[in-house]
Amino acid sequence: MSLLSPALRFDFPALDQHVGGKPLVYLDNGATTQKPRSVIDALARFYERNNSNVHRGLHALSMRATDGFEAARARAAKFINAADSAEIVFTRGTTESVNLVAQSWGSANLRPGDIVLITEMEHHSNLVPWQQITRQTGATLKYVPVAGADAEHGLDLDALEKLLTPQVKLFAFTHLSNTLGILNDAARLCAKARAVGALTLIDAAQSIGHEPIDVQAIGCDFLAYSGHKMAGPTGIGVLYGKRALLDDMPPYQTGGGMISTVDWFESKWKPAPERFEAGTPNVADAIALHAAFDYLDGIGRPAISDHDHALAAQACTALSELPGIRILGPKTGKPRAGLVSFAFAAAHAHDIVTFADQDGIALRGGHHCNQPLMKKLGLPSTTRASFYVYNTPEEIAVLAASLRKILKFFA
Amino acid sequence: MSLLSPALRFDFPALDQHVGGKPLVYLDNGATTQKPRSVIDALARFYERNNSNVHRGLHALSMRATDGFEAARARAAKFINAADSAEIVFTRGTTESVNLVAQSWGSANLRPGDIVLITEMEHHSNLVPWQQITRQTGATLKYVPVAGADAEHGLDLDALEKLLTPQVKLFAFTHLSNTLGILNDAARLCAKARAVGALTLIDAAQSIGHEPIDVQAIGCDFLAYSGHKMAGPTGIGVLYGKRALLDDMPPYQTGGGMISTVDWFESKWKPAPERFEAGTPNVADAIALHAAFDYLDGIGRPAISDHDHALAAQACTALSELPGIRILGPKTGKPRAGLVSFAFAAAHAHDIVTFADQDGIALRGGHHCNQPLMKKLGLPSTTRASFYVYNTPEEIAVLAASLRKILKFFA
Amino acid sequence: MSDLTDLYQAVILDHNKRPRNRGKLPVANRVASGDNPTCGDNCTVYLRLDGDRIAEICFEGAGCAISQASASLMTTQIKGRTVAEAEALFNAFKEIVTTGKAPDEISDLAAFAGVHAFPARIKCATLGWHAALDALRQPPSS
Amino acid sequence: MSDLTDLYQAVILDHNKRPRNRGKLPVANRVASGDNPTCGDNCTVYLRLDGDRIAEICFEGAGCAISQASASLMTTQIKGRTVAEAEALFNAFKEIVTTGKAPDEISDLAAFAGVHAFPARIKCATLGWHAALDALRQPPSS
Ligand SMILES: Cc1ncc(COP(=O)(O)O)c(C=O)c1O
Ligand SMILES: Cc1ncc(COP(=O)(O)O)c(C=O)c1O
Repeated sequence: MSLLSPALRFDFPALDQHVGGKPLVYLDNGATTQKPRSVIDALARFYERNNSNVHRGLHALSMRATDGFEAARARAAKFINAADSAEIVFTRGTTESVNLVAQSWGSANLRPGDIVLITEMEHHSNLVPWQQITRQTGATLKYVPVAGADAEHGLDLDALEKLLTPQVKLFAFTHLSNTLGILNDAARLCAKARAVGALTLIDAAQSIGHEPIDVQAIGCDFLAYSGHKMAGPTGIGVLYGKRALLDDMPPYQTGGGMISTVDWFESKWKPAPERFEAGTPNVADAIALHAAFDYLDGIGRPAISDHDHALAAQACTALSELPGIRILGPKTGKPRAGLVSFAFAAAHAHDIVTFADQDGIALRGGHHCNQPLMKKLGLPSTTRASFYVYNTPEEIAVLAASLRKILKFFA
Repeated sequence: MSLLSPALRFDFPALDQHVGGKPLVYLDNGATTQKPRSVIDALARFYERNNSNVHRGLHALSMRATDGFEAARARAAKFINAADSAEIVFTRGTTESVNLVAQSWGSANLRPGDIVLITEMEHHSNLVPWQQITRQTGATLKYVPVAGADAEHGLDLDALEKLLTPQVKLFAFTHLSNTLGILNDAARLCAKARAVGALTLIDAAQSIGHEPIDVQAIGCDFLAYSGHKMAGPTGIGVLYGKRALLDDMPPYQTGGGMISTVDWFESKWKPAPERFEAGTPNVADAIALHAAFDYLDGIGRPAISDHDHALAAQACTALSELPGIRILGPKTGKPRAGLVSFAFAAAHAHDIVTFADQDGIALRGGHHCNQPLMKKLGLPSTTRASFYVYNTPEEIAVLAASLRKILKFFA
Repeated sequence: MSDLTDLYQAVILDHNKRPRNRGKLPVANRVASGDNPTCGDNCTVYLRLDGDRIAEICFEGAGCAISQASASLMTTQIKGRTVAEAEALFNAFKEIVTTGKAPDEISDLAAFAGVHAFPARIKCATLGWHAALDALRQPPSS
Repeated sequence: MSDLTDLYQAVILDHNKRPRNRGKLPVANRVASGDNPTCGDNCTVYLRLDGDRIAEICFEGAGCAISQASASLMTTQIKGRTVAEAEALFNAFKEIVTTGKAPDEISDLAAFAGVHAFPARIKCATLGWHAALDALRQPPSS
């Protein structure tokens, strides 16, 4: 596993600053990544040259904006190897993408007796929407358990076998757990679900910018992600859905742009993806997301994955020497994706984050939108360090030294 | 009615370009406005310096991002004189704001027998969501008619009196019609609705960047608008709602950020506005919207309104001399807000827009998301010129000359 | 307006002003409509299919010069042709409006070659054709 | 770590390591809980109100040093006081953590003045206080 060139750092203007008098060590990439110059420039350039509304205009700027927006859609399709750009719906982010499927597909397809299966490691954004729609439709929500620390908190695959009955209409799971650092075998999980006739939705929020993803190879029906976690801007994300499914689903939001005809008391919808994009879309951020796809593919996603995994492994090794540390997920030395979350008896996550901030280190502490899982693991909160293309082994050394100092303070 | 300084034009980088060899004359402001340098810079600056996720972080960047996001909310409250920043919910735009109220408030409050009243001049985005929720709940949708051309296509206020019965639970109407150029008397309409106990929702998409708006003086319960139509970025908008109403409404989208506690089968929500902002919000664009509020208030909204109205009046006068023209809305010489839409028997709107584009003029042709109204008026489409702070009387002369040429071509 | 004289060729202006075969066709045994919801353009094609041959054809509708002229020209081109010939002509026409290149043997339809420079208008140019093809593929109406 | 020694004063570290009045209070006639959902911090306050006076008070909970130390210190400060006095103290405390300025007559609570430089932590510092005040305002439990 090899690391990326440290020169990548210079592509990201925000990294070139000091915090608390120390060079910024940004390790909060699980929450949101920094943006390369090319993405910021694409955004500014759109507003400086091509800004216009899309779809309905025939003048030069409007045609340029439409072309740019649709080129972003085609690029998004290519980024995950979707068969057709009509399978790409632009949303605000992962949360909206999941809500869209839960409400649109769920309200049309779920009945009492049906089961929606999710896992105990889901982020609230791939959990609460399923609570809501199962309650609304009378369907049942079930969880694939997360195993104990000995089993490295992986999904309990034996339990999954038993849970996957023909009543399961949809299996929604995270590709990469934002708390555990576990990368689930998405293709295998989808194959199992398909065997009982269940559809699959993958929450790719944490994986999209870090791991190669091919939706056709994985065989999922839906996939959701956010641009801001993959070097893109806030306010834009994607729902991938198989075309036949999307075309059969009722609209989610309604209004301009998604209708084919409107009469006083009746309206007809455009086909997907427009059907699911009511109102003026976030044109500028979609176009900036295009630049993010290009940036990441310029590095190469296998290389990014190697880099992130290598740093996480190094971090695990360095941190495992700290007194009283409890590291979640894969054991030190075992494969793990690009983040590590950990807890100490002696110091609470918030105190650690506040102290680390004084050393210029951006960490995240809390329940990471995994409240029920944290309760199950008996932890009120953890501290998380999450890595991206610009992080370096030197930064891990800074982190380890800072943590050591903090533990002394609270000892 | 006086005009703004033509020097304002230099604040908008996109205006400094040629289209078809001619200087750009951007008259498609009803679709989206151009953005001043200060807004573009605010966006870039956020990503260059302060980019981070909000709310849940304790490190420096996250605190800066949170402060910036919440300052934008407070500024949004001030912009419309809301009593409390908790009354400002950030959405993608007008369409999402209306959908939020229709689904959240509507599903909790509408029953068979209840009436939702809207008007015949609504944009699809303030029409189709009400078709949907009345159908879902068994409530009835009714329309306040638009009067004929003699009555300048205004709302039929006599009919409104009759329609406003105690069964009306909500009256939703546009503040400024995007096709007719009519500015409705929002305070008066809200008072009438209040008299029968109906709530009010104002679609301020067209008015927010053009007219002074004080929600407390108007007395509305909800108000919806988009940032991109008021010099702000795409992908961000606002729902204003009275606090007591918002706090009583069930969530719309669910997921991270809007929950107070999540258990396996039950969750509790934060109060408004967070309750309605599931997932990572569009932080950067909210912060850029802040710059747009400042920019517009720097000019002064009464001055902007004067400027836009004066240009529209000049355009009406100039265009009314064209052979066979039919101008919608207020008669030439009567007060009208900053847009004019018109039709010719001899030339279709799309041909006009295509021809005008060759003269560097950006116009919009079509049904303007008002299909049922256009059908009622017996027009398949109109051409619309809509004005903003940077437009000038010279541009109106360019428009009139171009239209004259086009009419000759098709004569 | 250099590009525009390419787009709005004399043939097109002529068909726009004096549309051929415009109106209802009482003896039609196939009818189909199409619309371009983003524009508000619409077109209804009535035709009488006699065996495999388009014996008569008319259209109605409203829309821009491109859509109306194209529908008008379309009726003159496919009247008397077989279904297969009409489909082949539509394919040739689509080629013309998307690439701007017209084969030598195609005459009047080549007037629409200028459309390729205005991608947003391709839908206008093909509106009538789509309605006609839909009509041809429908089961007979009585 | 200059600011941090302001934030994590000796008093706070001491209360965090050796919390006072920690645990359940079997004789409580008022109980209330608070949590800081964004953090996962929580605090439950048990107290026995004797007429208008806080006769006994205990707390339980988990969270950061600031929230736990603050809850602990709070119990020592309001025990034996009247409801009105407790409310006045809370107001003084809120003033300290938001402005960083402590009136002369207030001693231990002034240790939390450093919190004002960390606005995100104000909620931590007031968590136990909010629970206590909620408990005081509740109808008696039996
Ligand atoms: C009156 C009116 N309402 C609603 C909308 C919809 O706004 P958006 O597309 O930004 O959601 C528009 C603009 O298209 C409008 O003009
Ligand atoms: C695994 C996972 N799912 C979903 C989300 C929600 O993404 P967003 O907040 O961008 O909608 C996140 C990020 O917070 C995440 O880590």
